[in-house]
Amino acid sequence: MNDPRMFNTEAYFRYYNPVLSNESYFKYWRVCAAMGPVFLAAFIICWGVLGSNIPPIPADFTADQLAQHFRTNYNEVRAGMSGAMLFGCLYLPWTLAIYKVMQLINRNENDIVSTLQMWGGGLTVVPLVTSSVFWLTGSYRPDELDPKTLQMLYDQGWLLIDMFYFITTIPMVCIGVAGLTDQRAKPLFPRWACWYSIWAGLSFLFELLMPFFKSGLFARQGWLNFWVEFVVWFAYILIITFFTMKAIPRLAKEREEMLGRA
Amino acid sequence: MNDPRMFNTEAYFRYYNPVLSNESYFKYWRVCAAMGPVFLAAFIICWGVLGSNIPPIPADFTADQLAQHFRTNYNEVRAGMSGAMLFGCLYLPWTLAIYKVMQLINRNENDIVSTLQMWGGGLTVVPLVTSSVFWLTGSYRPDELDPKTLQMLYDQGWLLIDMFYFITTIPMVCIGVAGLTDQRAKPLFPRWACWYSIWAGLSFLFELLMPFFKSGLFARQGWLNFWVEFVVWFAYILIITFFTMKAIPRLAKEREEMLGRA
Amino acid sequence: MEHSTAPTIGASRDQRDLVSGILVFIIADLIVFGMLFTGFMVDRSKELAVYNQSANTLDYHLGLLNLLILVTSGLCVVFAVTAAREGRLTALRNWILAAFVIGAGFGVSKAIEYGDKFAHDIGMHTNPFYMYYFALTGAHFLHFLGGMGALAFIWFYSLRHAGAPDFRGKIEAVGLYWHMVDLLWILIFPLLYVLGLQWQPCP
Amino acid sequence: MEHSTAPTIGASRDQRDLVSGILVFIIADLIVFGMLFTGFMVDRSKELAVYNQSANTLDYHLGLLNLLILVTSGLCVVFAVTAAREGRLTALRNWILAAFVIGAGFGVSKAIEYGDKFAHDIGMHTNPFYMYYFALTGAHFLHFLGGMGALAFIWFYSLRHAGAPDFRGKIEAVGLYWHMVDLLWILIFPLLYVLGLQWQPCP
Repeated sequence: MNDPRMFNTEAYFRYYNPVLSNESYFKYWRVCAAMGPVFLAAFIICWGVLGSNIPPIPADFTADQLAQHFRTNYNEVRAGMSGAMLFGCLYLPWTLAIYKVMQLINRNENDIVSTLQMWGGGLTVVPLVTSSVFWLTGSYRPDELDPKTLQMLYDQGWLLIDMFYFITTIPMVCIGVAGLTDQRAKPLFPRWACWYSIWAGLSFLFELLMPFFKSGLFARQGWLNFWVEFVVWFAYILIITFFTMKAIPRLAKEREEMLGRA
Repeated sequence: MNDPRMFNTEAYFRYYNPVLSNESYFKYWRVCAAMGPVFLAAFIICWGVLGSNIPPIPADFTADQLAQHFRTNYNEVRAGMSGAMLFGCLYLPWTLAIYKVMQLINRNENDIVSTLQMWGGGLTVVPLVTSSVFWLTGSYRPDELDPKTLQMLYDQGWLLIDMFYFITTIPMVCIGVAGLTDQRAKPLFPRWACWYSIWAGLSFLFELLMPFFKSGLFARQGWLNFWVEFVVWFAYILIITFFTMKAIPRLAKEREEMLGRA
Repeated sequence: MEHSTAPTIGASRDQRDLVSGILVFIIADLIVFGMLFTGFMVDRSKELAVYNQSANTLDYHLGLLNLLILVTSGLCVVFAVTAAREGRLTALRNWILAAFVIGAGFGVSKAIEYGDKFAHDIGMHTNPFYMYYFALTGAHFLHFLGGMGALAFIWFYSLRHAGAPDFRGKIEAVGLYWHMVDLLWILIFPLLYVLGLQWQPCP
Repeated sequence: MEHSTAPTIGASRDQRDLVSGILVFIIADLIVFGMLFTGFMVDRSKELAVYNQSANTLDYHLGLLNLLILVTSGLCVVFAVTAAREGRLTALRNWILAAFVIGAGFGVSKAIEYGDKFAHDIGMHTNPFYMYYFALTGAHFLHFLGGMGALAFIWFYSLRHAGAPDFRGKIEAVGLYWHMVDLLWILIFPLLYVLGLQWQPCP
């Protein structure tokens, strides 16, 4: 540390950027990180409750039962999907806040995993938002559409959001891997959170079985592929937000010390 | 070369980064590059063979013929699309490896083309994965869906994957353009590979005619718009992976020499 | 940057407590497997005949063989970890190699078993028992593959980095993981293979 | 960074062998056009009457005019490249300008021809002959536009960089490309315009 060359120069300029005050340096970081829980709350309300996706309409319902739902609750679904498509985009700023913190975890690492995290998280917006449009389409003219068409649209929304999981697995694994390289005495992301993140990402592989079942634990409404996997994902969002938030003041203090003695 | 100012400062810090050992600097590069062939093999098996997309079901099949296919092979299609949606995401790390190499091709060039490559390649994940959901939906309830609906779903998957080609053309042209600016006596990407990449990207323009035809060379199953274009794309993936892999140890050696005389 | 006390980011962790970290992974895994086992028992109680009948079609000799393979392989890893603690490098490597080679037998036996099922057109959709059968053994198989990868990794890693301060943590983490693979089979075996045998209780 | 022999990345390529590089582009293009020509001939043999009848509706005078235009324009480029080799800068620029202006005639004639077809409601779907007609001449037209862009580029480029060491390579690459555009028309013209005329052989 006594030798300036000890800095990874990339990280060096990330930290030691004397023109930027600490305030400017960390500006917007917290706002972006806070978008994670905002997204989660809004998504649970809009997509989950209003859109009747928590719990999902079972895959073994008949087309008529499903049509009944759309024809009764079309206004709730419209509102829910409009909200889900709006708030789903907040996954992006949240991802960016994590990216910023990840870049400073370990100055002896290159930025491959943080970049992959940003891309995977950014592209997660695609299934979150585009799957909603299928449900929204069903609720737009529920009386004119055939029950089988409504069923197809509802299926398609679920197949898209469930089966595009791997783009979300990539950032989850990346956060874990990057966090584990942390050399601090007290790491920014504790080891347990890193391992949880990796495990949670890999646990999504159970979704591979989802298209094969209409009922049981692997179906979209099944206890494993719905309740366990979505709770695991929601918990991941909260845990990572919490430690990202806690990391920001610590990084600010580190930088201040560094600037002070430069 | 004898004047340090001869370095583009950005490139200077990319290379001359004394804290990072060469091992750390190039960590994960090879793994990411290897995801290209992994993606290709998995995509051919899952999307192509299991999903009956190599060769495609002809566009001039009747709806009943197409429905027959879905109603017989639904389990293969489900498995294939589940795999395609997982492995399609590997286009992202592969793109990142190329991006890293491209940044070091020519230190007197800015990073516009490499950044465009990253964005185009990253967004290529979208058509690769989302088109699969249409085929998956068709295979989810093949007996309940109308043959015309199955036909529409199958058409839509093909129209999406074929007609979103330009997002893949952008990185192909960018790799070629960046590779041609290489000042090395033996360029990282040989000139022929660069010109092939540019040509291959532009050759996708034939897809412009795909929506107009149900049979013949321009249809989705046509010899030009399917066999030629997909082989051209697959070959591009292999060629670029090969030279990316070969570039990494050369860049490592260059960097070592540079650090040695710093 | 003159002489100064290093800020926190400079402090290197000598003990990378991989072990306590990987426990989270293992516990999360065991919770989900525990849920699957419970789901199996609950669903089984509803259709006892189907489950028992299907279970009888499984070859419990193969299941038992797999149990022995994994326990033996797990034992080799125990010896490897002990050797690592005592600094006996060659012994460590040989025990890891033994664990890997014996473990490979599990892959062979599983391939035979799956091949036999597919040859009889038995799949996940045959009945609920087989859904659980393929889900549990399949998920376990993926864990097994991960474990084999970890054994291979630690063997190659020991060639160059056996002296590194974090090596002990790494090998213990791999050992713990391998014991979990082992333990899961100890739970899967009686549930899938033995319960259905409907042994009569001794008089 | 004291005086030192430059490492490989510093070595500047005096001869940027653009020429050999662009040959890959040209060869790939010719392969695909070759496939299209073969496809045309194969499909034509199945419906000879339709193809010949449609071919007779084309104005082969326009096709021949286009041939002359492109060959003349190509000749100007040959003179331009020669001038570049001999260092005659003004001549070079004038020849490029001539190639461009003459080449522009091809665009005019093609616009007239396409306009006439559309006015008669003839499109790609009229029959297989017209599918090939529009595909081949359309793909060729895109190549022509690219070539015109390249001519314009090299003319402006010569204003400032004619002395650059890589200028020769660039102008030769442009020349090669323009000859390909030329050559393609020499192949397209007989296939589309002439074959259908069904000239009787001389007695």
